[in-house]
Amino acid sequence: MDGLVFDIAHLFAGGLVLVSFMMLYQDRLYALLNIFALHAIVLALSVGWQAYIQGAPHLYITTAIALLFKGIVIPVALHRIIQRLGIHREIETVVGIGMTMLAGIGLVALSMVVMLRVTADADRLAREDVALALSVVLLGLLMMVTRRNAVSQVVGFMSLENGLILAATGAKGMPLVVEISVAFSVLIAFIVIGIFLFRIRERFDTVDIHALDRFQGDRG
Amino acid sequence: MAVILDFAAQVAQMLVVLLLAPLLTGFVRKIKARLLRRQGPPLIQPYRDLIWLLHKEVVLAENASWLFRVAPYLIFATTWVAAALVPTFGTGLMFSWTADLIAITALLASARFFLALAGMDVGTSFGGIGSSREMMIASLAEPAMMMIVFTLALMAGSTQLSTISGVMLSPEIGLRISLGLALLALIIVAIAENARIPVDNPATHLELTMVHEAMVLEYSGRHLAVLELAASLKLLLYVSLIICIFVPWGLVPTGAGHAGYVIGAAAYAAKLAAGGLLLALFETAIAKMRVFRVPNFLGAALMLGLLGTLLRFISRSL
Amino acid sequence: MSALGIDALSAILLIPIGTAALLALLPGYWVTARLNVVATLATLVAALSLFFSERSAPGHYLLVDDLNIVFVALNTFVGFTTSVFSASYIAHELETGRLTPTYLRFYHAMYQILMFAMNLALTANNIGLMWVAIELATLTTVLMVGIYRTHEALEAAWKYFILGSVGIALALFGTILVYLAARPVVGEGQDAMLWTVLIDRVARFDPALLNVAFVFLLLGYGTKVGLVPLHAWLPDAHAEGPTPISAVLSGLLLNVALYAILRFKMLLAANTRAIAPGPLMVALGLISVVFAAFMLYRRRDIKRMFAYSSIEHMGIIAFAFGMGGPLANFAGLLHMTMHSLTKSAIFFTVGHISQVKGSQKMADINGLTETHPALGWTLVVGVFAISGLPPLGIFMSEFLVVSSTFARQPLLAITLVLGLLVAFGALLLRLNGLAFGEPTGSTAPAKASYVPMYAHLGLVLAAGLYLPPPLVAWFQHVASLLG
Amino acid sequence: MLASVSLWCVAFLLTVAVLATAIARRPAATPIVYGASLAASLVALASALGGLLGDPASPATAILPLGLPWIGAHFRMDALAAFFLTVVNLGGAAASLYALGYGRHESAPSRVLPFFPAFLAGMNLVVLADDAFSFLFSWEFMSLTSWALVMAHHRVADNARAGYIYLVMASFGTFCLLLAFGLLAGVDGAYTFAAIRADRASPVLAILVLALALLGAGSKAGLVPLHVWLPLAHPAAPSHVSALMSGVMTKVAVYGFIRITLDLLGPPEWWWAMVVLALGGITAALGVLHALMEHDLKRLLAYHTVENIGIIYIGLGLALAFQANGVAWAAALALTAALFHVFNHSVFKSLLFFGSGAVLTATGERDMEHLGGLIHRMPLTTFMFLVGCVAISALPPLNGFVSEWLTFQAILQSPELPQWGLKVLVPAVGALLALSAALAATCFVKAFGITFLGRPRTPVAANAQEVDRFSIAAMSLFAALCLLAGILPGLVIDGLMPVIVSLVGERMPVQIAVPWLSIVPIAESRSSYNGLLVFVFIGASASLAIYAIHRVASHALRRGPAWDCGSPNRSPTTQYTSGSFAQPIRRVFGTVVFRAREHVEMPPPGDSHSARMHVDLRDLVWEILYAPVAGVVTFVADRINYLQFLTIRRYLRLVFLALIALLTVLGVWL
Repeated sequence: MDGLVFDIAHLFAGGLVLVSFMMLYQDRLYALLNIFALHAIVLALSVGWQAYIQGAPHLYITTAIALLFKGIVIPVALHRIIQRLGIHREIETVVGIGMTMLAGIGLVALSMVVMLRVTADADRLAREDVALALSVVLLGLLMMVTRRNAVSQVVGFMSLENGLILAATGAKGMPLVVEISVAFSVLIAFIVIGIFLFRIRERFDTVDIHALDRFQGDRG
Repeated sequence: MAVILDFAAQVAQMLVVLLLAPLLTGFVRKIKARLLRRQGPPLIQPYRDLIWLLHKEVVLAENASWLFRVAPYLIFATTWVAAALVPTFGTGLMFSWTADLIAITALLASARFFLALAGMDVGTSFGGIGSSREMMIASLAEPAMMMIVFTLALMAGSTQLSTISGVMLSPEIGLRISLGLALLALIIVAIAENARIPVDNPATHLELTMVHEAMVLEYSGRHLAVLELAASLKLLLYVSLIICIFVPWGLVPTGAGHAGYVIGAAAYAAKLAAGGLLLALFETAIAKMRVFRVPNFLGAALMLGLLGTLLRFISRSL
Repeated sequence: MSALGIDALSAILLIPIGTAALLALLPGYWVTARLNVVATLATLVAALSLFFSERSAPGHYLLVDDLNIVFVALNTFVGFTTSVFSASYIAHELETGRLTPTYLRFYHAMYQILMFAMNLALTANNIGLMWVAIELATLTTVLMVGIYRTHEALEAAWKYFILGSVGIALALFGTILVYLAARPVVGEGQDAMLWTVLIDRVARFDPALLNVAFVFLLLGYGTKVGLVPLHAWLPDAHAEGPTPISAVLSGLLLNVALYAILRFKMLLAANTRAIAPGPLMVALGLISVVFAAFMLYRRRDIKRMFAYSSIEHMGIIAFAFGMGGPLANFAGLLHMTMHSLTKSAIFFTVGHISQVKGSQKMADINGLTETHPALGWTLVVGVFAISGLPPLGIFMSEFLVVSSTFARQPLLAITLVLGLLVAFGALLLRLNGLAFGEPTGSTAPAKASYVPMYAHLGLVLAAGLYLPPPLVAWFQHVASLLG
Repeated sequence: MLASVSLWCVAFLLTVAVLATAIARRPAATPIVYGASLAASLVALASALGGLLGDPASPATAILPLGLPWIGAHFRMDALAAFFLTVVNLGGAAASLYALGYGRHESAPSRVLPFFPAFLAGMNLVVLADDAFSFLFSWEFMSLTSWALVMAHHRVADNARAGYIYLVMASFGTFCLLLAFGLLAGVDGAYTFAAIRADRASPVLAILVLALALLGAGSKAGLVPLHVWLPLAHPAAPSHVSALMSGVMTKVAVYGFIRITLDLLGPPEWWWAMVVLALGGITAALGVLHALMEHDLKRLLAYHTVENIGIIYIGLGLALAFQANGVAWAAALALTAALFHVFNHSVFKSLLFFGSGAVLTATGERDMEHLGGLIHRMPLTTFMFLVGCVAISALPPLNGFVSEWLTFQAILQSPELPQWGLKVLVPAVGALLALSAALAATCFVKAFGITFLGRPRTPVAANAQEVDRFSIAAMSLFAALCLLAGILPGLVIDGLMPVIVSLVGERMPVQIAVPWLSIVPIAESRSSYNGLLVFVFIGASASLAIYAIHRVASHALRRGPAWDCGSPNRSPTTQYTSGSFAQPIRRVFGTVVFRAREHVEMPPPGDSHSARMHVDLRDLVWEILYAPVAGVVTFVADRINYLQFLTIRRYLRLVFLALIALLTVLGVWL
């Protein structure tokens, strides 16, 4: 039983890392959104599985949030935004996709080294889970810093957050997980609304491209 | 008894320097003239000049202040006090401990300080030239003098002139390099301080070359007389200083009898004459320097003095 | 008496949240501004009563102990004085039309929610709850920073929001790791996230896991503290938001985040096998001090300059706590208190100055001691206080930090001193222009509320001269807790 | 008891300062504040004299529950403190008296009155402090209040710059002392001086402490190369404050240095003396050369402060050298010389600043090139200033000569020292000392001659009026002190002995017992000096000369135009100026020390414009030490400033990199 439980959890967590890599690889916005939806669904599966094996029914709420909110609502909303704002569909990257992928592999290796060495005492499930979650978090951050496009940066942030949820649910018996996932959802909603409200066409970097020229704080 | 004798010696010394000073000046002038195959003024001409000046009226510049009128007396008084403390014929001066060699140097500096101020009082350009150059010369000559004092003081273990000449008289002092350096430096300083050639020309009134004469340009009558006397006193003082330090033989020690004083006085007169002769010879043989070469000349004195001091610091036997 | 303790504790949370609801509903400036002041005063009274009431046993969610009571008292006090300042400041903003009545209502409600969030973060016994509270505080301040709706304000808010969110995410990961470290020892569930439990049993936690957790927590909460290189949001957020919020940010929110770091540092310090958390804090602190010191030179906006000064001082505080030991910890606590009081006083002054001169650009402000002697001299005193000159309080803390460090780590102390000196040079250079010289700009008399500034600077002055023994004993006790 | 009297005076002064803030704008405030300061200073002076004359074995102490809470504020008035308190309060009393008159002309009394008593209080506290915290607290408080006074006339751009450089340098000094005390106090924070004395520092630490003390106290005292702020800040303040800063505050800095090196640090090493002596010699020479190039009267005086600090440090260096070699009697001589000079300088420098303040009041000018002929308009001020000039030029029979004479005597004892380094250095320093004394005389001939003598160069100088009686009284007081200390130096030396004994454990011979009131540093056969007799002799012979000449000579006196070699020019611009007076010296020294270059612009033939001469002087200390520091700060500030203007993504990258770096460290190293 234990072996199977572990393997399935491992499968989902590993799947999440894989999907993160797929996102890094993507250079088209719509495809990126679709893959993010996939990311959310894999997360939902993983959380659901954890809810099942830990016997923690409240985790199903998190599952539901992941599935509905991140898997459906957010991608759809972002689709709309892309259409409404008419922003580029090509993703501008700072460094080449290949280099990004290499860096990503390095990050995964780093998180494995760090987490597997340090969590020798923890139970195997949590250990692998946390290591993979850290990979997802770091990959999300990597995406944020290598993408110039606002929407793809938001996607990066959300995948980072998915990694956090993975870690939180993997930590067996952790309280407040649901509250935290709700809080994060609020945060993400804010960001998405922000992008929409402030009409961030191209970049995360600035509210308005015209403003970028005019204002850079303390200049002039 | 000894105290009275010392006191008498002190008073005698003060009078002697005062009376001898113009004579020395006259003597040097006479010798210089003779060396140039001129007849020259009589030896007592400086005395006549003084008396003549005393009877002239004072023409004071409209702008002159009280300082201008007080300065001659102050200059004279400080120079006289300094001269009174340098042993001439005897070491047993009653008040020799009042001021040591450093203080004597400083007294002369006071005199110069007021002279330079007096030069600036009327507000003429020549007065300024004189004061400015005089202070430039002094600012090098004084440290040189101080270094000489150091050398001597380190040799004698004292800055008291009477002790120094006493030590110089004693047999254990042989020929020392540092002494030679000090002598050379002292001669340079003395020439500069007394406004002699090659630093300054006491006989000239050529505007751009004069130093001392430029400062006293506005003085006349009795004020000028006092200043002239002070200048003569200063010359005598320096010659006496060189004599009492480097040729102390014949100096009367403390507590000697009357006979000693006679011998001392005679020796002093002889040495003074020799000094005046040498000075005249030197002045005749050499040309006046450009003002801005003077610092090099004095700098040499400073370096010699410093070298002498360093040698004394490093070794007792040099 | 224990009932009172509970009451006081819940009061400092319930009063702000209740008032927030009320303020969101009430219209009009006069009533709301005063209600805001009264509510913060009531919160302050409740917080002070914590000192005198017997403490109840820590609950699952809330906790009052020697450490956080200092922070709570400071928090509510500055919250109160800022609300007084805010009343006169906002009145002016309404007059000039920078704020509309709708936004005013929003502003007041948010102010109380911020107070609630900060008090909650400070009194939370649960590390998860604390995280939620700090996130809430971040969100409210983001909204307040952007309240002027100018491009600059929105961009500053946006920057703050994004960087803050990433920081918050990192902190959450660290929190999860702490839970993971605690779970094998404490067991599953609530207990593994309670301070009171954690600190008791931390000695048996997996040290390696704690190390990784601390890295995340330091970077996560460090973002909120404004430690370099995580500081980027701080200057703009201070410069573009309403000045009362700048005062609260610098004076309080940074402290709250620092409090979180301190708590985790205590955990690590209590586990002998974990890495010493000190060197990390010292390094970040020193980098912050030196970096901020140099950044001060090229500042043109008066509020942004003092924001950088906050980074510098947070660096000093982090440095002091990182050095550890009774003297440095004492100094750190003292410095934190003094910095809160001084920096908020400076922002009060600066707020009035920029209102009266109609500009935040330092080039537009000259000769204040001539045109507005009260404001000008208050600014002078404030800058001297923040630069650590006697007779003001920061002198003592800097004295203790530097002198106690030099005997242990000379190079660190020298670096710190150089940073302080460079920073002082910059502040004084600007002060020369601001307070002295030929006056420029408006000479209209300022309608300022001087009481908050004078109260703060008076306290700072008093602390520089004389620290009352009970306070000292308290600080020393807390310093010893911090290890 | 005495300590508490002094502390009460300090408390009173602080109260006056607070009150002054409230009443500063009223006309009555000036007499009230300065009157109160005068009273407090006098009481404190009496208390300090009591401490100096009292039992040295049981110094007065007091502990207040202020400052560092677990230590409290310790205060103690031992002999050293009592001596410096005397200097401080004497200067304070005279400055207050002077300001009773001078302060009436102040244009911004509200910027002076509150800070003046606070400044006095700060200086008193530094000297009284007996623990590191109180010491530094008061030290920095003193800097701060004096800074405020420097900024009194802040609209003058130069003053603002002066204030800036001053306070930054002061902070630098305080930090250095802070580090020094950090070392002395150790990890446990034993900050009381008693604890520091009990726990002697190890040799390695002692080196660091000495270096830091030199930097810290030296920057306040104006030791080259830390002097740059001094000639800017001292003249910028109102003149009575300039007098206090130059005459007294620099002495407080000297006190700090003595306290650390001779009291707290334990037995000195011989090579410390090398450093101190070399710095002292360079300071003395460079200070006076700078002064010679100056034509701003107050700045000239400020540069002379630098010079005199050099002389004091030479004395201190000699004392350290002798002390390190166990020649305690010679150390006593050297230290006496230094402390005597401390006293003298405080007196005559205050006097000179008072005089320059009087000139400023009368004419509104500090630039000597715009003055001249004041001797006719302000005879009393002129006379007092002349006394100060003679005193500072180290001419007998005034006090400046005595302390320099003692320093020379101490130098002459140094062949006793065994170390070769000292053997070579001491004569060189002696030469520098002699050189600076001679140059000082030159400089004051210039200062006095250009300012007071000659013909007025501007209408303001021609129409100057003598100043009020308070100013005259303060100046007369110090002029009298210059004379008294000059002719009765034995009394001062004997008064200093408790201090000397407490620091080096040996004393100079009792001077009061020497016949005729001479002073005899070691033995009469070696050296002696009698200021009284010199004074009497000069007076007597001058009177004699005047008497004799009036008996025999013509009394006729006629006023006429100046002779000037027959070509008098009535224009006052034909007079020598400050610049032309200094030209020979500039030629001799300036080409090396200041890289002085003269450029003459001759108009082409036929052009009727006048020729112009420019002199370029460069301050090499500034260019070599300070400009690069400022350059580095500017460079770094410019370079890292781009970090303010990054995009959010780049900021995130910083966060990301920090995270990766820390994780890598954890993963790889731990």
